[in-house]
Order: sequence, then structure tokens, then C-alpha cells
Amino acid sequence: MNISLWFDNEEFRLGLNRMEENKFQVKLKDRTFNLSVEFVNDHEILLNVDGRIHNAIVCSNTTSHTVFMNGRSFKLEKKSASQILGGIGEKQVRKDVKTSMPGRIVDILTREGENVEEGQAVLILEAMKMQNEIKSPRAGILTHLKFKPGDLVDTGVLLFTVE
Amino acid sequence: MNISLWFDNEEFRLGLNRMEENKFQVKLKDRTFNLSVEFVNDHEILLNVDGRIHNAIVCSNTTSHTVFMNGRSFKLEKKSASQILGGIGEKQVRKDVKTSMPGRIVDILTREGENVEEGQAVLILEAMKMQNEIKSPRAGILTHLKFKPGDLVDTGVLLFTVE
Amino acid sequence: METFPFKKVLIANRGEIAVRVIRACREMGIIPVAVFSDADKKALHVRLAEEAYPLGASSPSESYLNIEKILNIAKKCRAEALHPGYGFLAENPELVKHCEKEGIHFIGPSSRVVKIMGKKTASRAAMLNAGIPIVPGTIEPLLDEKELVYQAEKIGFPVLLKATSGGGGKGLRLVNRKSELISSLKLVRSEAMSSFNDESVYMEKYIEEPHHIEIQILADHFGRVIHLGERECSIQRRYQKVLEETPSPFLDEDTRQKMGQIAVRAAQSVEYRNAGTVEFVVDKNKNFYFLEMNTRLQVEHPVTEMVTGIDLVKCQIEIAAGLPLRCSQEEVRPRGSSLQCRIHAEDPDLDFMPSPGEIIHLRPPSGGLGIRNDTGIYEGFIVPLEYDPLLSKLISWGETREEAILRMLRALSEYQIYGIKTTIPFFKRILHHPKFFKGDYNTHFIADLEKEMDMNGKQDTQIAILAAGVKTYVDNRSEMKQSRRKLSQWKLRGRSDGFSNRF
Amino acid sequence: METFPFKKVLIANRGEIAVRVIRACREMGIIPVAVFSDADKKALHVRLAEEAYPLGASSPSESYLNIEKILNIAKKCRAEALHPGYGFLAENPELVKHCEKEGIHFIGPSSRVVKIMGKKTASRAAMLNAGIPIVPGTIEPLLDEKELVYQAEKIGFPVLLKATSGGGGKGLRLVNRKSELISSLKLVRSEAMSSFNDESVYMEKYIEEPHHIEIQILADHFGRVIHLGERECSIQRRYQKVLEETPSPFLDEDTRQKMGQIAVRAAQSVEYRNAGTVEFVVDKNKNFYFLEMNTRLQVEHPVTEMVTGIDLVKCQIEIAAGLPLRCSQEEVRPRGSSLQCRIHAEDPDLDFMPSPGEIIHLRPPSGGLGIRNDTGIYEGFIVPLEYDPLLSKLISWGETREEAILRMLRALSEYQIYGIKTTIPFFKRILHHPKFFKGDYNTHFIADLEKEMDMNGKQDTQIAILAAGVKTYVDNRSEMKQSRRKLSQWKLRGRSDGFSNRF
Repeated sequence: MNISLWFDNEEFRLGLNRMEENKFQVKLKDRTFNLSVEFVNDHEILLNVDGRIHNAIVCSNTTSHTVFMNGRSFKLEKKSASQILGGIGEKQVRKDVKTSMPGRIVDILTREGENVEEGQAVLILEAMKMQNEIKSPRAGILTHLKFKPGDLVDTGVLLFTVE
Repeated sequence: MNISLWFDNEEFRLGLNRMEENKFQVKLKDRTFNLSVEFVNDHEILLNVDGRIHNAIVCSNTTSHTVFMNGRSFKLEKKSASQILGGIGEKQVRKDVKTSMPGRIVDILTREGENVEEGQAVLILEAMKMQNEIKSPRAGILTHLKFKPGDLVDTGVLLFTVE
Repeated sequence: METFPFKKVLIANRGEIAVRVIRACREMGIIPVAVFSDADKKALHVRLAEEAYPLGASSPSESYLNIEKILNIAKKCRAEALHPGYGFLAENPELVKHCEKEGIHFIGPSSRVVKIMGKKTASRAAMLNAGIPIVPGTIEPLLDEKELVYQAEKIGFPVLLKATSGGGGKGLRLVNRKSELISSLKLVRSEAMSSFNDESVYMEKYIEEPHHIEIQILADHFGRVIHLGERECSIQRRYQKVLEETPSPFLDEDTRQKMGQIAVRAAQSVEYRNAGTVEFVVDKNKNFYFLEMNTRLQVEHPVTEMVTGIDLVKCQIEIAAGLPLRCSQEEVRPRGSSLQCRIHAEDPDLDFMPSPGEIIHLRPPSGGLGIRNDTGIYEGFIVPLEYDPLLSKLISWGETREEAILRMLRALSEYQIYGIKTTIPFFKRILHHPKFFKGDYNTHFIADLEKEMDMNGKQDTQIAILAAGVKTYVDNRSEMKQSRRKLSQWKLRGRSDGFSNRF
Repeated sequence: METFPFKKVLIANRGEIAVRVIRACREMGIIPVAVFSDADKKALHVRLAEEAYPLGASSPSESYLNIEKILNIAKKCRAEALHPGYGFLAENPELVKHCEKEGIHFIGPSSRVVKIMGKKTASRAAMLNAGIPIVPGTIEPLLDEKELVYQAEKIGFPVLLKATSGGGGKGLRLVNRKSELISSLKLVRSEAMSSFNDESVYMEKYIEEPHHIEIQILADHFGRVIHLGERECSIQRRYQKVLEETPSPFLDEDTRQKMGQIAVRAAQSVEYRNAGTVEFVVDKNKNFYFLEMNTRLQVEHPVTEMVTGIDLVKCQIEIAAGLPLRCSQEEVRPRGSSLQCRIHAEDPDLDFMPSPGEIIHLRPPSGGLGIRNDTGIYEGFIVPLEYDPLLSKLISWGETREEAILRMLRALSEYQIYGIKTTIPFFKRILHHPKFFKGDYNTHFIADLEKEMDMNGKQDTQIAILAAGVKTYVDNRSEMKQSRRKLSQWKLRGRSDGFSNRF
């Protein structure tokens, strides 16, 4: 079985062969790995790669796997970003800034339509008792800033755009 | 809603009223309890009984609930033993001894057809590296002993009967 | 098992510290009573308490900061004493006053002392009077922008702007030049208002290459005060403590003793009682200056417990009950070395953005000698957005500092908190850093570290891809099985339908 | 971080002790290598190791007792040293000989010493020669039933029959009268054969109201031997240790010192090296007699670690690598009190029948000062039938014995291991018992306790019924919802069928 996974916009092609119930041979780039695999439960996997032990939690949905390992998480897309965008692969000419957490807008430091520098603070978002400055990811014109101080925002909400 | 549960062959009748999403009033014997109930997951329940906190795990199947609490387990039958036996409720005149764990028969100390005393060792079962003497639960005649030393036995298997 | 003066103690807090106090109560035969907000209905501190009562809505002001609600519960359940933990109302003189009025023992000092030490300006003035060295700066809060500029130029840049009621690294700004003064003041005032409901701000000289070192003290009702050694708290990120250790690899024995004696004198000068902490800033020449006194338990108290063997929460409760101190200064004999990592729900790869949410998988480290994990979470718990991001405190002890560090690294390597982002990988970076290992650091350590490339975790990518690959394989196979099952069900139904058609 | 003489250590064991050794290796920068049987493919010691290799079938003889398989793996993965844990091959002189031949460092004493101490009769003879007091009894194994009867009558009843190669409470029988002698001998021989592959048995005088107290020693390659105080192991059930503590509430300082010195002399007399334990039986007048020497780590080693701060596993590895002892006798300064509960997969309400199976829910206690949990399990793990029933060792430390007991009770009250039966409720009974609390007990304590009614847990029945009642209510409601959903699906299908009929 051949599959492709994308990590950080890079494609990784895997060739998987099941040798025994719990043994796989996997080709990844130029290397071949011999894996023993034990599923502790649906999502908890104990991998033995040529004798070396790795504990991984793999949470999957239709578009991606999130692998938790050694205190970190790795998001592996089942399709590339360009496939997700419908194969257009257009260059992004504007930059949306979205919330990565729910929170409360404490202050707006820059107005819509103004020029901003890269790294310039645009607004202050409070969550878990900390105030975080949300900065512009690039130089440009600030647009789509529709909030006012005191507004509550959810995860993944568009805060503003820099065009 | 009225239900009955059996514990140690005693019937407990409960009258349950749901007052709010997470609040119940439960009548049990002469007492009325006001419960706040939080389900941590399907089987993990946090009960607040008049301010007192109890953590319970309730694993259910079609015939019983097993409640784990404070290091112990309580098996509550949904039907009484006599109901389970088809309502006959006959007095047990013989006593079956079954395994409560898988193991290996090490030695047979008494032969079929012999008289045994209450507490007399009938056979030795080894499990988890310990040898356990399996004793007769009552005085009588030993029957249905079909094993020989070296046999492996599973959980719930009839070891012998004392009639 | 003698009965203790208190039968019941209400814990006016949440999270790991509420759990910590509940455990101490249980070990003393005291009934621990928890309170909880809506977001905390299933929180660990509720589950481990013996009694628990709701506070209502999740926002702090309607729950853990609501003095009236908390005192009503205390009266209703007949708690003889109240433990405030840290944060929330722990240094609120109003709560203490109300307790004093209602005859509930507040596990802490008198309202008078809480009030003096709660205002940084008042405490600086008090210490100045008692002959304790303080950091150069304003004694009174800044009046206006004019005074701001005047004082800054008088003291000399860089200066620190500090909220008078501040603490825990909130309401604090370093200002390097005049042009940043006014915007910084606004920011500090706003944060101070929202965190402490008090927008007054004062100014301190900024000490270069500073160490942040504090002394733990214990003081009883009989005027006896002892100190339990220091905690090195210089590993800070944006003025928030990240990792603490004892003993400090920077201090010498002479300075340590002097600081201990000064801390005792500071406590005596205000007739302090309770566990308490005197914080100092220490410059590169080991000159030390009083910064503030915390009139409560510190987040980092466990490292002192690990080396002294003394349970500080139990001591607090005993002191509040009017018992004399357990031991004398001579009987305090620290052994070995201890570290604490504050594991936060924050994403170290994304500028430490808060990361609330459900913990889908939790395997805390345990076992072996010298590992302790003070936690407020469990698998399945949803870390609320409303409160601070501290998930757990991982503490290690070793015969030597090296052993404590290596033990901590071992424990971190076992620690699995998945579903949300945590600072565990960041601690591995700190502990692996040669400068940290040598004990050669000051409060700039983290800022310098963040400039370095983080190469950790890169080597795991390949294994993660292999794991996801195998998962895809297995998922596909079980999907195939399912479709096959569906197919056969469909066939079966088709057949039974066929039957029914015949009749 | 200097590099250690060993880069890789193979751990020839499983369960909590394999996990314990893995952790020590990681803290020393050594690569821990696990081995595992089929039943242990997903065991915790495999998951925490850095490398792991299969041994094959689950039966001990084909896996953890198989010297050839284990040594082949050690050679293949290039482990420089082998840690045997306790049990299995830990006291097998054949393994040690093979290691010596292959140039693999055995983390333990020489094969000569293992052999002497492995046979109880040989060790008694050696100690007799060295002038160490031993329990009256036979020096040689019993030849036949005739000698059995002769010796028993000579020594006087009651007597103990003991397997020459015995240990861990296996192969041991108390005989009170002549009529029981022959059947007891058969039973001991059978157990000895199956557990140790050696059916020889000897006899000892049974000491009345005995205490079982042991001394921990450390001995290096340079002839230096120190002792680390005692462990009181009198809380036994059928000759198996159940709960251990240090210091012993029974010993006085004078006897403690004498026993320590005798233990050191015993070790020196055989040129011992490694951590080791000299076990004594102590009568009610505090006369003590050598029982046996264990040439390995003990299950109960953690209580000594808790009071001394010394990591015994690291010491073992250092000694095996040829390093001198970390500290001198004077530097060993025990502090406070420590207890250990051996949590077994056994049903205390059903005569301690083994209870293997799946752990469906696990919440170990953690946090607070002085709690340690050395465990070999996790949620979802299936406890195998093939190996011993030890799930975890819960260890507490306190400034005083009372504090250690109350802490243990607190931790036990938090500990949830569900799905299988465990001995947790039994430990609550022990610790709550006034005689235990006073420290007034000997090896008969458990047998006496089992005669008393167990009233614990009765008061929980009512709450359990309430919980099950609520669960029934909620289950019914969700079933109703499901049937409603099914009904509506049926309706929908009916309608779509209707549609298709039209076409």
C-alpha cells in the first residue's frame, strides 16, 4: 500500500507492507524500516523500530492525523494544502490572522485602513489571565478588523487581515 | 421512575425523580437523597449527595451494574437471583465450586465420591506463581471433579461439586 | 490520632493548589471543603474533596473572587477555617477582615499585614523603616505622566513599572527609553486594573544581570520566626517564574545566611504570622534588595518541602490554629537539591499562546525516588479558558543538583499530556542547556534561549510519519471490513426482504 | 554530564522492578534495554525502555527464566551489563557464571557468593563459621521422612520447613505437631520444585512472637561495606511480606546498631559486593538471628531510599562498574519514617485469590510531599496470569511515623485501580488498626486481623446503589432516544421505499 502524507507542506511518500499481523516493512524516502506495532487501544501505538521503542498517540480525522510523541504534536495532512484549496495553489497575497484560542479583546492598538509594520502590535487579546499582543505578520494595510474592546472571540475566528 | 436493584440477595427499591439536568431526588428505603450528578465520561460519575462528594465508576451490562468506589467493587443485579433462575427460587441442595481465575491444577487431594468436611482442601490451583488450596464449601460427597494435575483451567469453570 | 482544633477547612481556590491543600487536610484528619465554579464542576479539586459547594458562573469575579458567596458557604457548612491558596483572594485584605469579623480562622496573617504587604509601595516604605535594603525607586505610586518622566530620568533608565497591587509577573514592564514610558504606563495600568482592580503603578530602578531569589519563612502566634532557606527563581519568561530551584547555584553560604536573617527580621518587623516569602533581587555582586513579601503560600513552595522535609501547608494550618512552630531554626537541615517545572497549557512553538481544551490522554510520570507531581488535572478534564494556565508542577529532588536535573529530565521524558499544547518540550530545552546545567544563569536566561534555534523534536518527525502511516493502513483495513460488513448486512436484508415478499 | 562506564544495560526482568531500573538507567545517561514475553508485548517496562527485544512464549521458563535467550539478546544489542531485578534469575548462579564467561557485567555479586547465599543451608553454615548468630535448626537439607521426624523432635515444635533455594515466602511451612510433618514436607517440596527447581528442604526452630527485620547493606569492589539501617517486615501474610517500614517501631537504637554491624560483618565474611540485604528474625526480647542474605535488590528497597535519600539502584550500577561507594557510614543519616504497601492483584474479600485481568480505570495517587508510587501497570493493561500479582508499590514518607501512616492513608483513599480486585482495601484496614498505629505488632498481626470482622466498605453500599440507580435512569433515557432514532430512521426508510416503489 502506498500513501502520501504532508508535513509542513512537504510530501512524504510511504510504501507499506504488512509482513505479519504486527510487523510492517515501510519505505520512506531512501530508507526501509522494519516495524513491530502494538495497538494499546484505538489511538495509542507502541512502535518498535529496529529494536528502538516509540510511544505514539495518533488521533485521526478525515483530513489529517495528529501524532503526539515525546511531549509534542505533529499534524500530518492526508492531502496537501494545494489539494485542500482545490488544486489552485495560488500564492497568498494577503495574510489573515486568526485566533488560536478563545479570548477577550482588551484593546485595539491600530485602526482599519492604517499601514502596519511587520511585528507591530495590532490588538491585545486576553486568555487564561494573560494579555497577549497580537502582531501583524507582515507589513501592509490593516483590513477586516471588526472587533471592539470587550468582545469575546472563539478559536479560529478572523481577527484581521493585512493586505 | 421506580427501579429495583439486588445486592447480596437483598432488594433495594429506588424512586428516582430528575429535578434538573444534573439533579436527582432519589428515595431509597425511608430516606430521600438530593443528588447532583456529573458524568465525567460514560461510566465515571461524580456524585454530590447533600454536599458530600463520591467518585464512582459504574460498568453496566444487561443483567448488572458493577460499581467501583473507594477501592472496592459492588455488584448490583438488575434482577434477583430467583428471577435469574426463572422464578423457581429452589433451595440449593448442592454446591458448585468454580474457578474465580484462570490457573493450573497442581494437585488433587481428594477423590470423587469421597466424603469431605467443610474447609477440607480438595485440590491445589496455581495462578500468579502462588499455589492456592481450593477448599470444600460444605460437608458432603465430592462429585464432578473432572481434572487431573497439570490441567489448565479458565475462569468460571466448574472444578467440583459437593452434594 | 488526636483531634485537631479545626474539624473542617474551606479551600477558597481551584486547580493544583486546592488539591494540594485538600491532601494536607486529609492527612491531618480535617474535612476539606471545596468550592467550584460552573467551569470546574468536574475539576480534580472537587473530586478529591470531601464536601463541595457550587459558586455559580465561571468568571472569577462571580466565583473564586466573590467574598460574599465564599463566606456564606463557609458559614453554612460550618468550616472553622479558610485556606486561600495563592492567587484569587489570597492577598485580599477584605476577605481577611470579613473572616476576622465572622470568627472564621483565616489561614494567613492578619488583615493589617496583608494590607501593608499587598501594596508594593506600602511594603517598601515599611521595610525602609525596618532597615531592610530596598531597590531604589519611588516610595509612593506615580501621580501622572509628568512625574513618570521626572522620576524615570532621576532614577536612570532602564526602569521597571510595577503595579502597586501586582504579583505573579502581572502588571510589570521594563522600560528602556523615554519614548516607551507613556505607552508602557498605559499597558501596565490596564493589566493592573483587569488583574488586581487597582491601577496604581510605581517605579523601580532596574538591576542589571539580576537574580530573583526568595526566602521562605515560617512565623507563629508566639513571635517565633524561622527561615527555610532560599529558592532561586531567576528562570523567568516575561517576569513570570518558569522554573525554580533550591539551593540557588549562585548564592554562597555567607549571603544565604545574611538573606535568611534579613527575611526573619522583615517578618518580625510587621508581626507576621503564617508561612511567607520575602523576595529579593540580587545583583551580580551578590548585593540584595527587598522586592516584596508574599503573605501566602508560593506556587514554588514544594522545592523547599523536598529539601527540608517540612510540609508547609500543614505548618500554615497549625499556625492558624494557634499551635507553636514544629521546629527551631537549628532543626531545619536542608538536604540535597530540588527543582520545579511549572507545566503550563501554552504552546512553546507559538509564542506561548494559551492552549485550553480537553486533555485526551494523560500519563503523568511517577515512581522512583525524588519525583513529585502536584497536579490539578486528569484525563478527560477540559482545561478552562477562564483561569490561569498552570496544569501541574513537576518537582524533582536529588542528592546533588546534577541528580535533580537528570531526574527531572527523566520524568519529563515520561510525561504525556496530549490534546492541548504544554510547555513540557520547553523545559527539556532549558534543562539540556549547558548554561543551565552549570548553574550559570540570571533572569535573562529565557530571553536569550528564545533567540537560539530549537532543534528538539525534529528527529521525531520521521517516527511520527511512520506512526501515521501504520495508522492509515490499519484504518483503511477496518474501513474495508466495515464496508464488507455493511455489504453483507445489505445482502441479508435483501434476502429477508425477498422472503417477506413471498408471504 | 560525564559518560558512564556502561552505555547500555539489559534489564532481565519485567513489571515494576524493570520500570524502576529503566528509570535509574535513564537518570544516569545509560540506554535501558528491555526484554519481554508474549504476554508483556505492551507492558509498561517495554513502553518506557529505549530498546526492547522479544523473548517469546509467556511461561517464565521460556522467557524471563531463559538464560540463553537473554544472554543472546545482551550480546546482540551489545549491552555491557545486565540487571536482574528481583525474582526470576536474580539469584541464579548459572546466569552469573554465564555473564562472567561472556564478559558481561552482572549487576550483583560474584557467582560464588550468589551460590552460597542462594542455598539457605550453605549460607547458614557460612554465617555460623563467621560467628554470626543463626536460628537453631538443621545445617544440611533433610534426607528423608525419618530424619524429618527425628530433627523436629530434637529441635522441638513448632518448627519451620523451608526450601533450601526458597525466598519471597514461597516454599515455607509452619508445622505445629508431628502429625502434620509429612504432608507439610510434601507441600513444601512440591512448591519448591515448581518455584525453584530444587526440592531440598531444611528445618528451623520457630521463634515465637517473632519480628522479621532486615538490614540493607552496600558493598563495593574495594572491600568497603556500609549499612543503611533496617526495614521492619513483620507485616506478613502466609510468610509473604505485605507492608514494610523503616525505622522499625520495635527496635531500640542499641539493637539497631548491633544488627547493622553484624550485617556488615556477614557481608565482609563472604567478600560481598553489590547492594544486599541481611535478614534477621528477632524474638520478643530483641535477640536476633541470621535468617538469610538476599544478594539482590529487595522489593521493599524504596523505604530505605526515602529516609536516606540514596538511590540504591544507581548504587548497584555504580558498584558493578567498579566505582567506589558514594558515601561513608557516617554520611548515612536517615531522616523521618517511611512505609510501603505492596498492592497486589488479589481479592482480599475472597481469601486473596489472584485477580488477573484488564485494568479498565486507573487513577494513581500523586502529588504532595512524601508520596511515591512504583508501578508496572497502566490503564488498559491486561495483568497477566503468568507472573506474580504485584501491581504497584505505594510508598509514603513522613517526618514522623504518624505522618507517614496518615499520608499513606490519604494516598490509598485516592488510589483507583478498577476492573480487577486489589489489596488496597486491606491496607486501609491494616493502617487504621490501633495496634498497627501504635507500632505494637509482630509477624502474627495479619493472621489476627483476618479473624476480626471487616466493617469497612459497608457504608459505601448505599452510595453504590444510588450511583447504579442514576446510571440505570440515564441508560434508559439514552436507550429511549436510540429507539426513537431507530423509529425515525425506519420511518424515513419506509418513506424512501415508498418513493422507490413509485418509480
